[in-house]
Amino acid sequence: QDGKLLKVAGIYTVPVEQQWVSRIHIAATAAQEAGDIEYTYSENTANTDYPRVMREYAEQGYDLIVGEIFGVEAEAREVAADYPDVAFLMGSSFKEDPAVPNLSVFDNYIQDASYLSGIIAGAMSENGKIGMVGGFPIPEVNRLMHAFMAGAKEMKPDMEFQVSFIGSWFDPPKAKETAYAMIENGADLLYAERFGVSDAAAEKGILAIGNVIDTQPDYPETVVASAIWHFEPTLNAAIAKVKDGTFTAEDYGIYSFMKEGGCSLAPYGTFEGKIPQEALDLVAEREAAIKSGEYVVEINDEEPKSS
Amino acid sequence: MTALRMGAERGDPVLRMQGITKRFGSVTANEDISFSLHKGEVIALLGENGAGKTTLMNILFGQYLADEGMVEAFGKPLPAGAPRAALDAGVGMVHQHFTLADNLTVWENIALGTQGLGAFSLRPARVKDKIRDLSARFHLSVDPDARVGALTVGERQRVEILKALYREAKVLILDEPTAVLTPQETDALFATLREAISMGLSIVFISHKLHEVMAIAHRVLVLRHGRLVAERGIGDTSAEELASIMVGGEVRAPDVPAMPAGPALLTLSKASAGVLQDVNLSLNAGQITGIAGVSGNGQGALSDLISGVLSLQSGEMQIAGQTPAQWDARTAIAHGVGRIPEDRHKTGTIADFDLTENAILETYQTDFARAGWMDWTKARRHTEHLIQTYDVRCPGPDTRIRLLSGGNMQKLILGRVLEENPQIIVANQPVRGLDIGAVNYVHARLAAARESGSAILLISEDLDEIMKLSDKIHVISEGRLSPAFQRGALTVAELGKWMAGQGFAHAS
Amino acid sequence: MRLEAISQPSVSRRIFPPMLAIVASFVIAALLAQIAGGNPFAVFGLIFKGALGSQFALLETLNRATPLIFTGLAVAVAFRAKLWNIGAEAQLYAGAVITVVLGTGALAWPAPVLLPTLAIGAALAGAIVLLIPAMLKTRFGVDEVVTTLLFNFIFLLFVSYLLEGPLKDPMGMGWPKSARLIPEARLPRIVEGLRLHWGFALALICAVAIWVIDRKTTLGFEMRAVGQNPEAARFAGIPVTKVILKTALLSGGLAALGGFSEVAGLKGSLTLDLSPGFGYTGIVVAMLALLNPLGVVAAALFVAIIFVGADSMSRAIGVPTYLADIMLASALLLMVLAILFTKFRVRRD
Amino acid sequence: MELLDILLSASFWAAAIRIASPLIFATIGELICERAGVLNLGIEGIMVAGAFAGWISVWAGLPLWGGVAVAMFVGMAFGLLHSVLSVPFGLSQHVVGVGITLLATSVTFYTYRVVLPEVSSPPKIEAFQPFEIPLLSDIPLLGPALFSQTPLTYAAFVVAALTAFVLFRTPLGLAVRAAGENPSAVAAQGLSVTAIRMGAVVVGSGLMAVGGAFLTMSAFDSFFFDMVGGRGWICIALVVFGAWRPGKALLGAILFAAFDALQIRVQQTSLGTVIPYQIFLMMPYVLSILALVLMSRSAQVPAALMVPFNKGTR
Ligand SMILES: Nc1ncnc2c1ncn2[C@@H]1O[C@H](COP(=O)(O)OP(=O)(O)OP(=O)(O)O)[C@@H](O)[C@H]1O
Ligand SMILES: Nc1ncnc2c1ncn2[C@@H]1O[C@H](COP(=O)(O)OP(=O)(O)OP(=O)(O)O)[C@@H](O)[C@H]1O
Ligand SMILES: [Mg+2]
Ligand SMILES: [Mg+2]
Repeated sequence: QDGKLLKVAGIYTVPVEQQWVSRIHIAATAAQEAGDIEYTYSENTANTDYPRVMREYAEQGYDLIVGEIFGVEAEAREVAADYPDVAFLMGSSFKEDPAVPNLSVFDNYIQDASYLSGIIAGAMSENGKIGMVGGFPIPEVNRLMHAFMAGAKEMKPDMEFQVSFIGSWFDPPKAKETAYAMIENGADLLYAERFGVSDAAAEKGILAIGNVIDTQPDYPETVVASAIWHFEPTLNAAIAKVKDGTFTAEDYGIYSFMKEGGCSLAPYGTFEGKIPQEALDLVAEREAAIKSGEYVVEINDEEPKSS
Repeated sequence: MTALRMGAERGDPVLRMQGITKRFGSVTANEDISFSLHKGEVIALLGENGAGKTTLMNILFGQYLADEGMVEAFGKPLPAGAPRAALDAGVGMVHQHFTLADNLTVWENIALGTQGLGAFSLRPARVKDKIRDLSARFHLSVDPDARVGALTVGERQRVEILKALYREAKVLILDEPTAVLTPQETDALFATLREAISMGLSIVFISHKLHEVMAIAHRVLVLRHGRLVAERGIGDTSAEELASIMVGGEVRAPDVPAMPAGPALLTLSKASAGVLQDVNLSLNAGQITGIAGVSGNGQGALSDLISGVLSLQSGEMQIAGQTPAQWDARTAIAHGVGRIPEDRHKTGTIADFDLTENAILETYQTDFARAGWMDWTKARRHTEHLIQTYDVRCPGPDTRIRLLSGGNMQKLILGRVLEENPQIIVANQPVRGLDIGAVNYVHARLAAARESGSAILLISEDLDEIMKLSDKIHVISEGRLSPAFQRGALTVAELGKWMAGQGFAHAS
Repeated sequence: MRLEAISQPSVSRRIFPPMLAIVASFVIAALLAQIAGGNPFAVFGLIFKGALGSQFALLETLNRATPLIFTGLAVAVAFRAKLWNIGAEAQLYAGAVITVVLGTGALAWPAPVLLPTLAIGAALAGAIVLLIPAMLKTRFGVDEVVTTLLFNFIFLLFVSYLLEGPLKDPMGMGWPKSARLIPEARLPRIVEGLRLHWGFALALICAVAIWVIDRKTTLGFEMRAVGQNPEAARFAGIPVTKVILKTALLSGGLAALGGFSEVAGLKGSLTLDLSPGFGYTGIVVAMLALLNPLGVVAAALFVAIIFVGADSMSRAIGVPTYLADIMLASALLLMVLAILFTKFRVRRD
Repeated sequence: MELLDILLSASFWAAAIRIASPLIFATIGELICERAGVLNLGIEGIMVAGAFAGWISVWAGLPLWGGVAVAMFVGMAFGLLHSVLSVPFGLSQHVVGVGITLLATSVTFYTYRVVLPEVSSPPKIEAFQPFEIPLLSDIPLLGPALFSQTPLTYAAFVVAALTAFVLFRTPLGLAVRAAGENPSAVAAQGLSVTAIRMGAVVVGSGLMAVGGAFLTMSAFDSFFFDMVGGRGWICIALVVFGAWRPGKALLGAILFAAFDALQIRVQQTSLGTVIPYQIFLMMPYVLSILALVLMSRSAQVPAALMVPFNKGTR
């Protein structure tokens, strides 16, 4: 679409502060700043309104619509079918459907990075007790928790895990309370799936591992490592395909894999030199193996339980 | 009484209303009314229901804003529409409908608004001391720590008066204070008022009971349709004259001669329910059975029991010789029991329903519906018929009943009951708060129902009413019922003894 | 200050205040749009266009209004009888739950049999959910404002449990959502290709039915009597407790039909975010309608138009879409005030 | 950890008090409104507005207590709007309340997005820190639970005590209670029902907003959408639970919070692996209803709650 900027719209069911969505938002904003696209978005859109908003953007002539259709899978596909000229790139737990060639799916498959962050956690936990606080046990959360747990067990096979879900995406005070309770119960390292967990760790002087976003700058003494998601490969691939007219139904999940640069372990930063070499070695070894395809981190979407 | 009369000295008026006019939409409630009140004087305000008495007093007290005219207290004009200013000027008002908070204590109700809102303490001890002091001085015995909700009507009245006295009111306005009082309580109230007058207070007194007016007032003002139509010194008039001025024509109380007993339509034997204990009662066709007694002695339970809203704990009730299998409001109505409840506002009617809906409240299912569908045309026709037959003055059957005066509300209830040709009628305080015209009308209707063979239970605290209408009389006291006395068998004094519970002592 | 009823409000008196309320809420929206850097003058036209400007927009608006009619009716019915049902949200979910329990294959019946069964089942479930607080009220005197409110939380957690447990779609990739309804359990669309479905028609039918019940049946008479004055109603022989319980059944059933309509008409499956607060908005809709069942339809449309229009407008001029909620809230508050002024005037005393 | 161990640990009670603090502010605020006869369903939205206002003003440079004051002021502004509509105009308290919640929430979110358009994680402030009261905090069990909290928690207790004092010991409190019992009684004693009710709603709303601010300035140190998460509705239940008495309401809030703290801990015991987590989350609500059933008979509802007062109509 020669010379004209690609028009991209984001539709999110939560505010853009939410970790998962923030990665999409940041990637799109960056693409806009780089001059690749023109970007606008609607946040906190209820699922009831979601298909309508999709249609509105489609009617307004947007070329690519990005978002999350976990709660409106079927309706979203209907909308896409009605607007065959618009490309839809949607977070979804389902696979692409050849019958709707203009809708592709993605999710944050960052289990690779989570697994590596688990290895570090396993090395840094002294007493072998790790606490994990999640929002809801949905697949993308479960998956990362399992990968993390698998990583931690690499270092301490009899590692104990405490798992809690707070029933909310946005209740930092509650997440913090839950984290406190885990610390009381002996955890010396926390997996910070939600905002609020690292705060409790920081206050009580224990360690935490970040998830999806890099939170070390906010908690330099606390967050050892973070498994971060990079939405850029996913978005850039889609933009390129829309531009050259090859956009078709695909699963973009792999663009979140470490191989594709879709996820990474954040730099150790303040913890440089404080992590046991043994763990660093294993991380380096596994990272290489993952990238080369020799090692595949297991994807397990079941709800994790305390051990 | 003469001593009291002498208390009325002339001099500068303590209170003056000048040219008061008040309109509510198209209704002129008060038109160019002027009068003044002097120190130690009692003025009675008379008038039919809806004549404008309460409105006038609400203007005086600052709760309504007059369209024209002004109010002066102790020579200074009162700012319009400010109860606070009226209170500060020494005007106290006991409203027709009490203004007490049931869940607060007596002393809290009295202290409310008397202290600066910035104060750090209510000083309960001081408040209570002052209340006890006033209670003693004015014969207004009441426990300052009691919760108002637990008090009898008479006690609440005392609290209302104490509220005014506590603020050292110089002028007391009493809007129908006796409508809800027993004769004993009324006597006590009068004693208090005399005490007040002797201390130099002035009083405006509203009542529909002419003998009370004659007993306590120095001067009488009569309102009709919002206008002041007559002013009389008490010595220059009579109850009969006042009644006819009020109504604008001659007033005749119905003559109700005693009748012999027909068959018993309802009997209670050793019935206990609520506070009632071992009550024996027989309601006979063609007779009015009167229940005399101080309120709160079981009248409510007795009428509720027969009305079907209270069930028997022990003993037996028979209707026309049969014991009904179950007993609730619907069954009672089906068995031909007509019920005139004590409180027409709370129990008798639904204020925001129109006349039609209120008229069919008890019979909508049996007479005005088929298979669950309402027949509103029929209901309306029925209501129009009631309005005509029972002389209910109202704009029409679609009027919300809250807009009717008490008398007209009562006529509708009367119609609702009588139109079903009830075998048995329970009339609990049927004329409370009504003007003389309405009182006579209700009495005449009850007498007519008796004539056509109904058995009527008349519950009243007004001994005159009981003695005038009843063929036989029971006295109720602490849930027990005296034996029946034929009309005229007992003197008022003897009745009083029974009411005080004396006869029962050796009866049991 | 005193409010005085106007006995015969003039036509202008009845029209002018509501108009002013709408204009005022547009002005508020325009000012806020300006603050956020949008073009304030585009506001009016864009709201109109977004809510009513095309067939698509119009049908979307009707769609948004549909669940609000159900919850609005549920609240109106209950509030008329002074049963303060704040729990339409829970009852709506109850209806949705039954719809997916029976409609995902458990009953493999043809649509003409299955759909009514689902609707009745849903209504019963909602009725039972409200029956519990109603019985706590009649039996123990527990305040139903609180119990129905708390039930919203409890029931939503229960739904969450169901969606992660017994009702979880085995084909749902682990996401907490129910299986999809079988085609026979779907309410057909009124216009092919657009989302408006027969749930909307059902809502209208319910509104008329409630109006008829209210005006023409003994039950309606009893419910109003109990609501206005339970003591007088009891004295007159109306079985007050029974009537309260019947009211609860009706109210809960209506809200639950909203859940049925959303799932069978719109979503096809149940997720935890089925309702963005329809139960609470239903309260506003009902009160805006002065508890009149037919008024509920108008009020629900009003709410939907403002919301859909303002939502679309805010997107079009590029300001945060929270503006839509602000506009809805201010329009609601101004409108209830305006309705007051069609009937009362302010006097000094 | 065994149940008994949990219940006997100071940290558990410290958590309960911490979780209860925002609830105490907001419950007392609601209680004041209801005592005067106004059901304030705006509570949820006012808490959101307070949470945002307090936090953003500290972020903008105000001292912490300055932020609390701003939050309170914003809450009072919404309270004023509520009271104008619900008191002199006598509009349905249900509509006004739900409307205020919607308005306060959306205005807050809108302002947030206009002020902070480009952040992906909201800025943090230096929040209130726990402050150990000398000597008292050394008492075993009680000390760490009660006396090692942030200043706002202490303030919550002071507010509850002060409210109880004002309501039951001062002429002002008597007037407020009477306005909720029978407004005609207040008017007949020369006081303005309108002024009293409006004042109560304004002050009560201010406290609700402080409850919200607790979340962003004491329980946490930044603001998120939806972080109030239904706490306001809980407070409405707590007022009833507390039978409209500040002391009982305070206990109710602590009890509710204790159940919350308990469910967090029990989720991590062996029970947590067999029982769905939703059951734990339900526990505080279910127990509240049970408690209401048990004590419903004794509760004394303000008789004029939700009844608008209009002079001259009847
Ligand atoms: N608030 C009001 N609004 C409209 N009209 C009113 C109002 N109050 C009184 N009225 C009108 O004023 C007239 C006088 O009423 P008011 O209450 O003063 O009568 P009253 O003499 O006290 O009667 P009663 O003996 O029954 O107490 C009534 O007929 C009524 O039409
Ligand atoms: N708000 C009002 N609007 C219209 N009319 C009113 C209003 N308030 C009172 N009235 C009128 O005032 C008159 C008297 O009212 P009031 O309350 O004094 O009745 P009442 O006859 O004394 O009844 P009761 O003694 O049983 O209370 C009635 O005719 C009634 O229509
Ligand atoms: Mg009067
Ligand atoms: Mg009267």
